[in-house]
Amino acid sequence: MDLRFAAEDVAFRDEARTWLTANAPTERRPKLGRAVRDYDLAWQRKLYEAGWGNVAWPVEYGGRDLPLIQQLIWFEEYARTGMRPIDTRFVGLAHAGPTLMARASDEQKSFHLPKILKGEVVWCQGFSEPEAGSDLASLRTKAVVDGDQLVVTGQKIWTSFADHSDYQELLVRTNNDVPKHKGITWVICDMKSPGIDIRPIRTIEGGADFNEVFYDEVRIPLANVVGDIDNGWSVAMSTLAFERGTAFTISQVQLAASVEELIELARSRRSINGRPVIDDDSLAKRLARARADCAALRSLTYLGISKNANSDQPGPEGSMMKLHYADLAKRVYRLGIEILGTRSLAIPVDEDDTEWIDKHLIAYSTSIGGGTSEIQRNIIGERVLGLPR
Amino acid sequence: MDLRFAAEDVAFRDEARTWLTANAPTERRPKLGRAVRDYDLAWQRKLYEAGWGNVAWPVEYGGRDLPLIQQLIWFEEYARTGMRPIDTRFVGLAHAGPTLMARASDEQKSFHLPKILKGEVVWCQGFSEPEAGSDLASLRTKAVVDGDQLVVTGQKIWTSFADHSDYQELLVRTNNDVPKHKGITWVICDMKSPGIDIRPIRTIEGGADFNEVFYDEVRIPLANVVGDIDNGWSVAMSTLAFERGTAFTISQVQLAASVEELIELARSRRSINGRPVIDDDSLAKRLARARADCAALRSLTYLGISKNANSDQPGPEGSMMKLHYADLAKRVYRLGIEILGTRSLAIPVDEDDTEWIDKHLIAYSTSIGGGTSEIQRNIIGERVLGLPR
Amino acid sequence: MDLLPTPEQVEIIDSSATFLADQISIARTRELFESGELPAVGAAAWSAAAELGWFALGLPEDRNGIGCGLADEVLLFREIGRRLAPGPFLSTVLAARVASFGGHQGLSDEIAGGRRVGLVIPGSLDAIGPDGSIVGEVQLVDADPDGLVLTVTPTIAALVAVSSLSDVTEVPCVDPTTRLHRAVGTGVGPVSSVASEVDPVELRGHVLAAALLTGIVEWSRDTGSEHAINRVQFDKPIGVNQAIKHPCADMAVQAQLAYSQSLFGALSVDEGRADAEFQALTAHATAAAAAEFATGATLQIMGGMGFTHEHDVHLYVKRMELLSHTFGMPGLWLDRLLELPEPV
Amino acid sequence: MDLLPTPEQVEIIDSSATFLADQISIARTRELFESGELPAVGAAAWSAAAELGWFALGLPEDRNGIGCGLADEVLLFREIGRRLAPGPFLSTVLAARVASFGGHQGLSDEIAGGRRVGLVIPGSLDAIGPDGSIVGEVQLVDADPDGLVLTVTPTIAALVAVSSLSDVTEVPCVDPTTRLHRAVGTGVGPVSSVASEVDPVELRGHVLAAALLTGIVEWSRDTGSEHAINRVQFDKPIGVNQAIKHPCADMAVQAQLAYSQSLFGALSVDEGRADAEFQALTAHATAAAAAEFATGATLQIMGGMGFTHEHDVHLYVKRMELLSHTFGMPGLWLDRLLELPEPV
Repeated sequence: MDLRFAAEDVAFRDEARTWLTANAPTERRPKLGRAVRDYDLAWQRKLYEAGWGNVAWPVEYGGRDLPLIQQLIWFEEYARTGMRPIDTRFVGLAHAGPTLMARASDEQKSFHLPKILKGEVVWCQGFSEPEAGSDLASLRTKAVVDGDQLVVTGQKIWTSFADHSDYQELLVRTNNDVPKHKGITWVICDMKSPGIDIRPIRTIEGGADFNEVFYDEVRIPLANVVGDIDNGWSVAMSTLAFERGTAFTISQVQLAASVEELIELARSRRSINGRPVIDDDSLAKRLARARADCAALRSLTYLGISKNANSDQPGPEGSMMKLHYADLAKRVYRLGIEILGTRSLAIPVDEDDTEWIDKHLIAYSTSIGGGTSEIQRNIIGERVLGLPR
Repeated sequence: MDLRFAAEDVAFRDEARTWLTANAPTERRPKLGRAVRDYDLAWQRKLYEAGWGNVAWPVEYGGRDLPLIQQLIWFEEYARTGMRPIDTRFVGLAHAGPTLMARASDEQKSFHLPKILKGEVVWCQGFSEPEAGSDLASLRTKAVVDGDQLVVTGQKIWTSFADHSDYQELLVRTNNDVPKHKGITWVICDMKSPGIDIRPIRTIEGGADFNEVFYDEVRIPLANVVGDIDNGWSVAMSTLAFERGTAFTISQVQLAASVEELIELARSRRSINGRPVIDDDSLAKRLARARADCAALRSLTYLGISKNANSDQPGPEGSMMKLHYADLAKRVYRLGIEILGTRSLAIPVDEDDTEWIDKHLIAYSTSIGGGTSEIQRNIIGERVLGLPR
Repeated sequence: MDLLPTPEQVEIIDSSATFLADQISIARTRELFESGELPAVGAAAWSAAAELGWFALGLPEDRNGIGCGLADEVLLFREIGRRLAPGPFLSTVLAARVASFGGHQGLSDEIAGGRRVGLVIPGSLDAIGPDGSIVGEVQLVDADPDGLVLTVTPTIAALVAVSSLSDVTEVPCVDPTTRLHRAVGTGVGPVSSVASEVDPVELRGHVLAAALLTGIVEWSRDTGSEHAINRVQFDKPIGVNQAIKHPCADMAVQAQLAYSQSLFGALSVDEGRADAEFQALTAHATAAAAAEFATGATLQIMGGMGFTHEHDVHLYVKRMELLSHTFGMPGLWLDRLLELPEPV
Repeated sequence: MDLLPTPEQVEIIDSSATFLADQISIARTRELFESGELPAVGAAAWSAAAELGWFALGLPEDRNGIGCGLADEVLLFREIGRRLAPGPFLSTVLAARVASFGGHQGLSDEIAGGRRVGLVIPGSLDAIGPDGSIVGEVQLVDADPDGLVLTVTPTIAALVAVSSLSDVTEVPCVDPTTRLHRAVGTGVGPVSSVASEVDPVELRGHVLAAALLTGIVEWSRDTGSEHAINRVQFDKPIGVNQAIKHPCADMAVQAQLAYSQSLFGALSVDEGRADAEFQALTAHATAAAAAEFATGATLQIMGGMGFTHEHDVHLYVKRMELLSHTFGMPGLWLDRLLELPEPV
């Protein structure tokens, strides 16, 4: 056992930090419109050109195939830049890309993977539907084979950055006569196809990253099917092991940084009764607890990485980290509101305060998106502890 | 709407308080042995002779049939004496007695009810079994009709004061060939019958009020069946409406009194760091919250009493009060431990500190006994909100 | 002792619910705030509410009021909270009292007749002077720039002219239905004021804020439960899952606690009980905690929908934040609660 | 960076588990404390543990120790905690260090060879003087009246003779497996002491207490889950209910957090990291919170059985209380945590 990183890992951390310090964008990421895509892709091209396109991807696809521990280091250093953990590049780099690597044909891979890594395209995900949330496999968007094409009709929801995307990893129902997991197909959808209608979803904090996507007889070449027709569920599940939890490090490091900022904020601000906020033991103890919980989450991550470095299958730490993170993030950003006190009622008073309000509102989603906390608890109870379904 | 009590209610409160102040036992209730029964029954005789045997019982059975609001007042005043909410008199007065009133024959009633009210006998309950906890109707203790007797074999558990009891309200399975709720019989068991073996259960705080009761071919006259053979489930359920939540007032008033004592304790004790405990805002705020929660629980009780006074069926406030009480009692007595700090490690240092440790340990049972908090939430979800089973 | 509404009180509940559904629906509120009209309540609806006597409901008849109790106002405000009606109902009702008890019956009549009065949220406790004037940084909720705002402390309540303040700047409020300004007090004396011994305006405010929050808890309970019954996943309504059912049950308990304590607080004030301050603060603290829990629970039960601008739950979340910062903050009330004598 | 146990460490885990099951089973512990023998660990078992080198495991080889790290001790103590072994393992292990680093190698050898040393729980922080002597009211955990006890503060650790104390009185401990005395210090100088710059005894103590608590969390998780799988009500194992399943899942998370942070704390001390104090305090705070939650959750899952003396869960509850009051209390550690610099 050892917390120390090997000499080559320390050197790697220096290299990553040096490069990121010199090259991370200094201007704020735009919030709306085409500028978002342009900003993200410019950043990806810069990363790619310096050899940082995706440190976890195999070398044959242009990545660096770094060992898990160096991936962890990369993401820890990346987190320090303050860049968002998830932007328009995310689905391509961390989900669709790895799925293609695992299951796509050589033609599909050689066409798509370089575009993703070089920052030429944006991908989005088309999995969830209004009636298929936690129960994803009950999806209904229908695809009928017509000649050498699939004709897709239906609706997806919660598609991040659909309006900025070139391609979509799309799950459709191609067979209604078999159990629900067996009639699903995974297909690459060109987002410029006729018949696609994208409607943004405004969210609680005013953002519009999510979209509904409607498909009216959208024609997709059969050549875009990855894996086989009706075998899409297994394709969709094949990316779970990718990165094995390292990318999540960004959110985690940034949450810990937020706690430190909140401690500072509580020291600098006065409460309504005129005392420094930090003098309220009840808030102070909750801040201390949050600090401890962030540290414990990091140790849990390190334990998970240690296990996964010796295993092909990711351990249960993934669900555990997500569950703990969601609970913790909600507690941390609630603290932000309480530290601001009555100032939290005014949104744009100054940029910093606004950020805490936004983060508090966004935190409501941490226990919903990407598998609800209730589902995570089921997974841990059933798969880790062997409890009955 | 009115919080004020009517003139006759105020007069009644004065009467109750005056009598209780003059007559409540001053010596401590013994903890073990026959002395417990003697103490309780002597107290019941005293109550009976002064007309306070049971204020909720109908006049025809020796009670005063007081309206619900005066029952509430009685229990509020009773609580001030510091007497336990539940002692060996409880099952007879508040459960078996009312069941007999509702469902027993005239002979059964005229034999048993006066004995209960006059403090001549102790009753216990024989419902739960090792394999029938939350799922009470799955009970297995078997009773076979043999001539004019039932022959009972099996085991009960969690029978409070079994070793002090004369009679038991006993649920037995008389029919295995029907759905589980339909083959149960409610019968009066003489606890001195041959074949009964009582084994005390020691509990977490060292008490031994609970027992296991084993039945080895115990013979009970068929004349002791209340209601009909196989109809015992409906008999067991018929007492639910009795008192409609007023008796619970004792626990609640005493919990609120505990909070006041803990506030005093926190003011008088010093924390390990030398500061008065109350100076720790985090403990102080939790004490304040507990104070507020006790007040809200009282208002909920008053609302429930107001509703029930106008209805034969008790409202859902019963499950709500029990659920909130359990959560609150655990929080309150945990605070006791935290106020004592490292002194909570030594049990008998002084009598007062020991009391807080005992109360803390006993509080673990509040969310288990009498229907777990999980079951209460199911009841509220399904019966109040109409959620699916 | 009786906490059941009388037939007259049931009538208040029913008629206010009907009026709100007709005149101040959430759909209408959304239209107004999306088009930039704040507070998002139309002038016509406001006047109609005044005509119904909402702003004089609890004023004594000899002060041109309807002479109902604070408990009646609780029943009205619970409906206002449940239906998310925007606008300065709370401060306007209290302001009519301040003007009347402060000796300005004409102003009171004007306010009761439909003149809106905003609420001052002080940045620090010493931003309100002993006479109720504003002497520091404040925020103004739903203030009209040429109108009055209400200051409230435990000892005094007062009406101050917005025109007497400096640096009045409109800023977006976290609750998008609400108008918010920042301003700095100049110490100009109030237009009218009343000491808490004469009329316990602060306690009435806590109780009415508790009533508004109670309505929010009840809406959350009903909305979450309805979704749990209707939403099907894995071939069953999601309400079969205890992870959904049990928070719904907890919301039911919290709603009932918030409601009963709001009534208890109101009646304590109405009847001049010795523990009225304790009961009123407890009502606000109880309802605020219940509303924070219930809005969060319902948002979670709604899943992704709960996180959208389209669903109403975020509006209730944001209103809850506003009402939890009205007349101080929960931590402040808890500090006071602990200092008060044991409730009677 | 690697938090997986090496084969040698797996051997420590396995052999200690086997030894504990054989020699210090809970059944045996119950026999002992029911018959009044406290601490409820037999002399033979204690000597056998000493022979296995448990009390010298983390001592450097040049101090007659085995030369393992604090992380190895964590793995041992986790097993001790999981199996509820009674006796002053924690204070004896630390005492061997204090004696050795304090310049009393002979005493260290004696302690490592099986001489029990109890732990001092001060009634107030100023009950321990700057030199480690006892100057106020204290409680003694598992002290022998003719033996030594360990005092620990953030700056010093010391061994004090019980015979030098006044008013030594045995009192029942909330943990029935543990012997407890009250005593008053007389300021007599310690037999041996070591400053925290020389050896961070307090931090080691926090980490090992965290390891013991981690074992309790893991036992709770496993016991609660097993019951949820086997106990049938309403014709199904109770574990199908999310009200049972989800607390089990939360226990699994808490157990993993407590375990990983105990290791992180241990390695931080072993490697002399700048944030060792932060990581060690965090380990104790994390494990104490996890153990309070997990023992309570399992007691609830067990239902009535969990409330009995017969089932072991109450013994874990009470041990948890003891370990949560060792080296201070969670509130105290949180106060310190906040004052420390940001972790590296």
